[in-house]
Amino acid sequence: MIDLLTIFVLAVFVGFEVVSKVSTILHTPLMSGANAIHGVILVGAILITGRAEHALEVALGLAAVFLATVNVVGGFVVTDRMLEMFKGHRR
Amino acid sequence: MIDLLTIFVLAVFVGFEVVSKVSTILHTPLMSGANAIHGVILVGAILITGRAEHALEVALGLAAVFLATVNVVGGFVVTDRMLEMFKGHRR
Amino acid sequence: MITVRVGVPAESRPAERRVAGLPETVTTLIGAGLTVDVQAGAGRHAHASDAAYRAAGANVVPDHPAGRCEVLVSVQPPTPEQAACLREGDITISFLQPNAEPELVEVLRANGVTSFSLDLLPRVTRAQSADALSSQALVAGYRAVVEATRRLPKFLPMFTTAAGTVPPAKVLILGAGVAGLQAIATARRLGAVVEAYDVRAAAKEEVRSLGAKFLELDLETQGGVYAQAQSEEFLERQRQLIAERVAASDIVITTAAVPGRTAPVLVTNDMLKAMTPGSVVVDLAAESGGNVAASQPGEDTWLGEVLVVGARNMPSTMPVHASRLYARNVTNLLVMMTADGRVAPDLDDEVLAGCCLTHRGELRRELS
Amino acid sequence: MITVRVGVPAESRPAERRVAGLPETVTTLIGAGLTVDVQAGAGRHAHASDAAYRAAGANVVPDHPAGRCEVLVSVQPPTPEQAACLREGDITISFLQPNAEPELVEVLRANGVTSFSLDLLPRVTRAQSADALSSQALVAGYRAVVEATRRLPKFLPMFTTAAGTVPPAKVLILGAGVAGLQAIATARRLGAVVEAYDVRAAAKEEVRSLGAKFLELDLETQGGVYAQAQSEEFLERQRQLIAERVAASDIVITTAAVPGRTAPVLVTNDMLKAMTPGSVVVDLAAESGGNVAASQPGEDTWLGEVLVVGARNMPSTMPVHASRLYARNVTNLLVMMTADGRVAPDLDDEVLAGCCLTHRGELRRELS
Amino acid sequence: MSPTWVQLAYLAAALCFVLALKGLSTPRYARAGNLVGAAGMALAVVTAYVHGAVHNGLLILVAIAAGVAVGIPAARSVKMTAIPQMVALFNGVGGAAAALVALTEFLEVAEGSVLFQVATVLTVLIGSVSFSGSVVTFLKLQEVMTTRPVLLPAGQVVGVAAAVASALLALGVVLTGSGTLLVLLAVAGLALGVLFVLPVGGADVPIAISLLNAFTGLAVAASGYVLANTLLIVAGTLVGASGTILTRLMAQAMGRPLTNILFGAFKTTATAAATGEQRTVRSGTVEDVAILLGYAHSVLVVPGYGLAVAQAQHAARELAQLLEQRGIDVAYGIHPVAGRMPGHMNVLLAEADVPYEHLKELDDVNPGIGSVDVVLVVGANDVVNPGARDEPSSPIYGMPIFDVDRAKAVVFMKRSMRPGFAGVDNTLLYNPKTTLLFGDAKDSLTKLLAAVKQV
Amino acid sequence: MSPTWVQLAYLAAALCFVLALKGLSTPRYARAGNLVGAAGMALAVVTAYVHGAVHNGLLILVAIAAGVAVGIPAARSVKMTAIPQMVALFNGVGGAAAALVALTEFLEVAEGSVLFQVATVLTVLIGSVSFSGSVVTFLKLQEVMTTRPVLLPAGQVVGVAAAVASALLALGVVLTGSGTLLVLLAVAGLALGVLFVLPVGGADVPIAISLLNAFTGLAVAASGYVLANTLLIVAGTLVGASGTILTRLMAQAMGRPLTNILFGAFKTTATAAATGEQRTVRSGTVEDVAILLGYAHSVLVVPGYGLAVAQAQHAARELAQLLEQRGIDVAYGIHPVAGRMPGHMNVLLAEADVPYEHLKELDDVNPGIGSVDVVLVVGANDVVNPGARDEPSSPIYGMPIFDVDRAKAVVFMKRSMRPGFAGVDNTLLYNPKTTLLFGDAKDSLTKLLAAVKQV
Ligand SMILES: NC(=O)c1ccc[n+]([C@@H]2O[C@H](COP(=O)([O-])OP(=O)(O)OC[C@H]3O[C@@H](n4cnc5c(N)ncnc54)[C@H](OP(=O)(O)O)[C@@H]3O)[C@@H](O)[C@H]2O)c1
Ligand SMILES: NC(=O)c1ccc[n+]([C@@H]2O[C@H](COP(=O)([O-])OP(=O)(O)OC[C@H]3O[C@@H](n4cnc5c(N)ncnc54)[C@H](OP(=O)(O)O)[C@@H]3O)[C@@H](O)[C@H]2O)c1
Ligand SMILES: NC(=O)c1ccc[n+]([C@@H]2O[C@H](COP(=O)([O-])OP(=O)(O)OC[C@H]3O[C@@H](n4cnc5c(N)ncnc54)[C@H](O)[C@@H]3O)[C@@H](O)[C@H]2O)c1
Ligand SMILES: NC(=O)c1ccc[n+]([C@@H]2O[C@H](COP(=O)([O-])OP(=O)(O)OC[C@H]3O[C@@H](n4cnc5c(N)ncnc54)[C@H](O)[C@@H]3O)[C@@H](O)[C@H]2O)c1
Repeated sequence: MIDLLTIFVLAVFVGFEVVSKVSTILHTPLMSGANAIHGVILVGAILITGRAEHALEVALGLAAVFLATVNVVGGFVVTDRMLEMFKGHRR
Repeated sequence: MIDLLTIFVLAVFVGFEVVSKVSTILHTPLMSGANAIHGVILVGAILITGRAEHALEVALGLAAVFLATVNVVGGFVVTDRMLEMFKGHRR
Repeated sequence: MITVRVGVPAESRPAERRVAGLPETVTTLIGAGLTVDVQAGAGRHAHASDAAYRAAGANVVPDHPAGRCEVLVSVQPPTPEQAACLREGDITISFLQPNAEPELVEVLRANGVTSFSLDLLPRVTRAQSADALSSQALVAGYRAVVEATRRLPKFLPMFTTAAGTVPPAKVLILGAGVAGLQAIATARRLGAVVEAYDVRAAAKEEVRSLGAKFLELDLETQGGVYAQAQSEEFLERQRQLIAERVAASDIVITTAAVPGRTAPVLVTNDMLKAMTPGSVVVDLAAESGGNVAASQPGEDTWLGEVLVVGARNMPSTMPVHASRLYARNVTNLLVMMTADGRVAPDLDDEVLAGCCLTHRGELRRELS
Repeated sequence: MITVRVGVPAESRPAERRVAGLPETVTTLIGAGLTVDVQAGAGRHAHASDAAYRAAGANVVPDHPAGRCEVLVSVQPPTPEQAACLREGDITISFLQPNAEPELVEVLRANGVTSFSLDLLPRVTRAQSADALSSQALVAGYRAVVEATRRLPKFLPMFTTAAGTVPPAKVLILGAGVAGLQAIATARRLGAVVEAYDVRAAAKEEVRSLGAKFLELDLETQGGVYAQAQSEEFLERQRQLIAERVAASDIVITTAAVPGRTAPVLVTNDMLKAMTPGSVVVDLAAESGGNVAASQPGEDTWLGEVLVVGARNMPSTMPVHASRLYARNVTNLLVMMTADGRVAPDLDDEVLAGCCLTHRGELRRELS
Repeated sequence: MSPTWVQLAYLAAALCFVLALKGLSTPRYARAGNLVGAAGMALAVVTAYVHGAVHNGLLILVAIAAGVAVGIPAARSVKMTAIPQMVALFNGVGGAAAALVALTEFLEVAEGSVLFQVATVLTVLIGSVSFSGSVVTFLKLQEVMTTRPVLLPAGQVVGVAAAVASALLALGVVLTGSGTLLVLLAVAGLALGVLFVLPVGGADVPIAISLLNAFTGLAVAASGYVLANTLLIVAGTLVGASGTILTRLMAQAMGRPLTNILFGAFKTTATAAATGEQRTVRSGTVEDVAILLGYAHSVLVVPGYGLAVAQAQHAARELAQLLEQRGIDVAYGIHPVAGRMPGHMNVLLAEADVPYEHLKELDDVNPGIGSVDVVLVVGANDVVNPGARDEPSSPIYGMPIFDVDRAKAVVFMKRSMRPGFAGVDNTLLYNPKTTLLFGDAKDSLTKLLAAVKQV
Repeated sequence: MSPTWVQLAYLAAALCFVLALKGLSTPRYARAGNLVGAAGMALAVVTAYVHGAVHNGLLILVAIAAGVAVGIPAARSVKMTAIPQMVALFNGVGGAAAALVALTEFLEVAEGSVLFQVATVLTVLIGSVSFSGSVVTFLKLQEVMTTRPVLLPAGQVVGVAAAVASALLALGVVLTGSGTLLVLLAVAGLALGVLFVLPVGGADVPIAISLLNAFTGLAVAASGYVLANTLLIVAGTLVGASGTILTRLMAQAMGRPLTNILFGAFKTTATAAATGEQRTVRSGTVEDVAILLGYAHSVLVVPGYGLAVAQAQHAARELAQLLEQRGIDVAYGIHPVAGRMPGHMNVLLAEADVPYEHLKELDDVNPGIGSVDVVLVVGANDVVNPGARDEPSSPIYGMPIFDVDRAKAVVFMKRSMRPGFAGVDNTLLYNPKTTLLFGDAKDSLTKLLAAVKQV
């Protein structure tokens, strides 16, 4: 558990540091990208559904899988669209 | 073990990120400060000496404790001296 | 339809080197459907040859065009004799200076001439393109500095050299209207240290907007507002301030005119005596009475070792561009009253009404 | 010990308004242990009164001090008559212009006078504080622009106004030595668009260092090096380039002198004819033969509608500061040869040797 | 414990996420970063499926397919302007998913440690707050409901009550392990989310979304504790941390302290906008303008008297030069009567060494002004007032102006809403194309210079 | 497994280390960072002692006391100029300690997993490389041995041989678990370290130290695996990672690719310095100069012809203004013959609107020049050449100069080592007080402006 805590603390630092110098223009894409990443809950959803046995659990789990998938794919696609403006621009 | 690996990877990131924008004038103090930090091997030295039983082990351990202590205290003190120029200056 | 004929005379008054029309404005007028007669030699000082006028489409005529054209545009007003040739309904545009020329005004009125004076043009936004007072003040302000610089036996800019350092000249501008502001800008360009003074409230910011120092009378203390502009204390404090700054200056340029009135005397002979020998004072208001007691229009006067330059028709010292700006102003005003080749001033229009002096036998302004 | 006496005459040559000593340099000389005699009225054009000289410690003497002082410092050289009064061993410092004054030089030599000419001062680093050619060229370059500006019937700066836009004047400077560079700087300050030309290799960078455009002859193509400076092709290309740029300019200022020789003619009458009417040409080299074919020293000449100003003693048009710089130069040179109140020029010194013309009856330079 | 290969795959995925965030922080690598993130996600999902979908494999596939079928078209078809609300929605469903996962796990696991229960409670609570909050922001942005701050009567009291109820319920779950209480907690969370977002006003909604995004990240991290899954912990924490920082940065960029946005319930900060009667003006930040400029192809600077007052000529020239160095076309529009004397602008710009060729007049500029990306009005006012062109009743009617209202965007630098010399109100200030940058022109330009360098 | 409180204490210490590094990266928080690091260290050591010193407690205390007794005076008394070699030494003993720890643990533990053995091998190897390498760098910097690159005959062959031997020994330890082999490995590591540092030349030694520092960090991290101690892993990794980045940054700042330094064995990159015969010049980076300026109290700008050539007058004024805004006194020293015409600098600075009051002449400046913190020589040369004052044989002897060599520090901006107008070499360039900033003056000033804003 302490190891997980260590991981948590380090991840907090990484999260802070990585983002701390972002330019204003990237605020929204970055938010959207981060949004897609927390769609990783899909992994959790798959895992619980994968071992669920009662119908209720399966139903809840499948709902979670569905929602998380929407989060993941929607998130990445929308982010990519936002970032199209950086394509082929000078600098 | 994988947790330790995760910790390692995250620590690498933190190490990279934290330092990546340092200004030239701080290169030497930063190196020196980092140098003091790896003196944390003192902890390891204490631990092994604390459970050592054979004379050889004790001797080696004590040598390690001694050397690590030199690293730690010397490192921090020297760093502080280097940083004196930043003391009491405006801003 | 017979086209309307615009006449541009060669200026005949002394010291006048400008002209009210140039080949480029001839083109504009012809474009507006008018015909233009230019008196031979009209552009000689402005380096516009008769050939150039002809090339632009004008008729070059040998004599003063008064009486042979419907519109007469000039810089100086016609003489009473020339005005006598004008017919009822003819239009004339010039700097009429009505207060100085009551006789001429009477001729114009009596003949039923519609006369416009650029002196009287309302300074509203819409009239700016015809504002000859501004455009000529621009020239005057610039030239005042050029003339002062030429007469100053010193540098304007600072120089640090192997033979020692020459400090920058100190220039004082009194009156920060259009001419004063331009004088500030020009002197600053040449590297002088410039300060200026004016009674107008907005002048302070305007002077500073050119990077110069504004001189303030420390009178705010009395209840937070400036003292009455004409109060005795105000005038006394103003005198003190000016005396002190004049004494410290290498060049003084005065531009403080009060429209339609005699200019106030701001610089007395006593003040001049306190100046460093070799200093130069240019009085742009010399013709309207003078801001400098010692100034004579058109003359350089030595007062001790201080040179006082009384300006006379300063814009005429730079006739090409002064004429260019003036001709465009006049043309813009004329175009404003022209539609379809007919010149029909609408005297309900605030701008035209403002600068119309006589119309159909009526004098539309009080003279003073 | 009798102190050495330095004499400062009132300049007597025509058009000379400078003076070789001012109250401030009198103070310096007295500080160096010398005595100073100043001829009455010497500083009148430089606005330095006899009283001021006296206050600084000088003796004001009624006559030319030649023969009554050991050192004679002046701007223009003494006349042969004045020089005849000088005694053996006396020292004189001035712009001797030896080539123009063979008679004077002979008198100086014959009398055993030690004469220094500031024309000949070596332009090494150490001599800079005495370099009167530089300091006076500074004045000349600045004044050339002032005089041209005054005569130009147009603005130098650009103005966007309600009466239209006036474009900036185009100024061409030929010869970018000290005077030329200063002319560039002054014209740029006034807002003109400036371009310049010079044959010196370093001039290109120097011109650009003032923000002006340098005109280049496109001759590099031939093997990567410039054509021989005097080759026919070079001269022809130079003529073409100058003709083209002269025609496009409102003001041309020429400063191209070749030390000790007649100035090259750079601007021909044909070139002038292509200029816009009203343009102004100032020839600073007019006195040494002229860079402009039509120029006459000290005169304004109209060539068609182009005004050609032949400069004559340009620094004298600004006597206060020109005198200040010159007086300091002379004083610096004099102090260089003074120790403990004794004036003893060490002719092994490169600087003094370089500008010494006659000494102990010897002529130390070839005249041409 | 999962097998090593699974853990390694998760670690690799976590690494991808870090790199993704890093990439997304620099314009040049932003797209690549997003792709790396997607790749990491694919790896993680496939691993989870192969290793963890012991049962219900097909159902899971179907659910995933459904999610893809919904998510991709939604993301593809949404209009650029509607993207923020889309992001809000995606964020909401993520939060919901996290809550569901924790709930399900809670049901599956008979008895957990205290830590497990705490983590579960947190996941469910934060997940539901994030979900309902996101839905409300979506509705606001979509203008289904008002964008203005909604202040419920006694809103604060209700809010505090809901918070206290949630806390009690959470405690209850941890103490009793009751599933019912957990469901109630979820409901309380939903209510909290709504209450939290309702008072946030229009312009601040994106900041709220960003905060909710960080919340979802935390919920995911907490669910990682629930499932003892390192990947979820790392990824969730990354998003939580970076989202928090990002929220702060966004609030700073808009010049609004975070607390104001969330709890200030809009104490209408009496800005200059208030003087503009009913008409609204849009005032921007230096960063906004910097980006506008940084990505423009052509910029027109229109200086006026304010440039002179501020003596901002040097700053203006510096900015223009910087833009030029980036390949942007820059020109200065010099109006015949800008300033207070003829040629006022000429004098100033010559002093700042602006090349004459860059100075353009009315006739040079107006015909092509439609293709100018950004007009920077620096302390000018009357000379760009469309009233002079359009309103015959205006005292300045008839004066020619720069038709900057026809350009693509206008940035207006002045200190206040006060009119210029002519004393006439300027309709350009209220034009939706216009961004106001209040402050002394020199100040603003200097800041802008620094900001553009960072774009 | 250690008890939870111990682990938490370790975690707190690790956190302190992260914060320490973060602090050390910004001037403002550098000192605080160092203190935080020291606090973390104290926490960690006390924890380790209380929890882990089951035996030999007193001996350990004595060893620590001895270490303190040696370390503190050494660190206190060392001269500022000798600090780099001190750091090298501290680094070396750290590496040795790590090797010893791993060795001892290896002896204590009868049988370990493969991972344990790999970690041990790495710790011992890297630790000894770091130790011997550091000792050599110390000797070089202390000038006990030559600072020039030492190229052993067949050095490369020997190096490769040592590396191969180490690899084989390492494999042997892992396969056989033999303590003897491990000791041999340590010896091989010592040899490797020496071979590694010998070819590094004088100026590059600090970079080598930084790299060895990173190595020690890695050794500590590896020892963390040996002891299964998270703190050692985290702290060691932090140092390893940051040290690596730092090494790269340092190499970049000196304009030398890392590989060149380490393996290039000095293919004398023909820099400008080479033209200065034996004398060395110190060229700095824009950041160095920015910090110098940012922490100065008074700055004198001495412009010369180069300022004019670069047309850098505006940039110079901007920089000066920025410094003034920070409360730094700024003046311009105008030399009578700076530039190429009388008053050249006046013209330029007036154009840039530098107030006349800021222009100082020789006599204003020289008397007080000793108290000027930084002189910024912008494209001037002859006018600050001490030869004009000190060397009667110099062609410019006798010209008055700005005695900038008497100021506390000089920054020289020019494009090359070429002399000025007079064609005379300038001894000021080789003055140890002088930092050269090569490049076009306008460029350099512009960059400096940006850099100062970030200080
Ligand atoms: N050129 C001439 O010859 C002449 C002569 C006389 C009159 N005029 C008249 O002057 C006007 C010129 O138009 P314009 O557009 O140049 O000027 P304007 O209409 O007077 O507008 C100037 C604007 O600058 C702003 N400002 C003032 N100080 C500032 C500062 N320090 N920083 C930022 N903004 C500042 C003011 O707004 P805030 O107060 O909100 O900052 C004001 O709105 C015309 O109406 C013209 O007719 C011209
Ligand atoms: N003022 C006068 O009247 C006058 C007249 C004639 C001669 N002089 C002589 O000129 C000299 C003036 O001294 P100074 O110190 O001003 O100039 P300087 O000694 O000529 O030195 C100028 C320096 O500027 C550097 N430089 C040139 N272009 C540059 C650029 N774009 N960016 C950065 N640096 C640049 C050059 O070095 P790099 O090439 O390495 O960049 C050079 O070392 C004196 O020797 C004086 O006697 C003066
Ligand atoms: N509406 C427009 O677009 C427009 C156009 C041009 C000028 N103007 C304004 O008209 C005003 C006057 O311009 P002008 O140049 O024709 O003025 P002017 O020639 O009538 O007077 C020159 C200046 O002298 C000042 N003055 C008068 N008495 C003085 C005294 N005793 N001491 C000191 N100063 C004194 C005046 O205040 C004025 O500024 C200015 O404010 C100018 O901005 C407006
Ligand atoms: N050593 C010093 O400190 C010092 C001091 C002052 C001047 N100088 C140098 O002396 C040089 C000459 O200065 P000056 O003003 O006395 O020169 P000058 O008056 O003798 O000549 C003026 C300029 O005209 C140019 N010129 C000559 N013939 C020309 C032609 N046919 N076409 C075009 N240009 C022509 C010359 O190259 C020169 O630049 C300059 O380089 C100046 O920098 C050096």
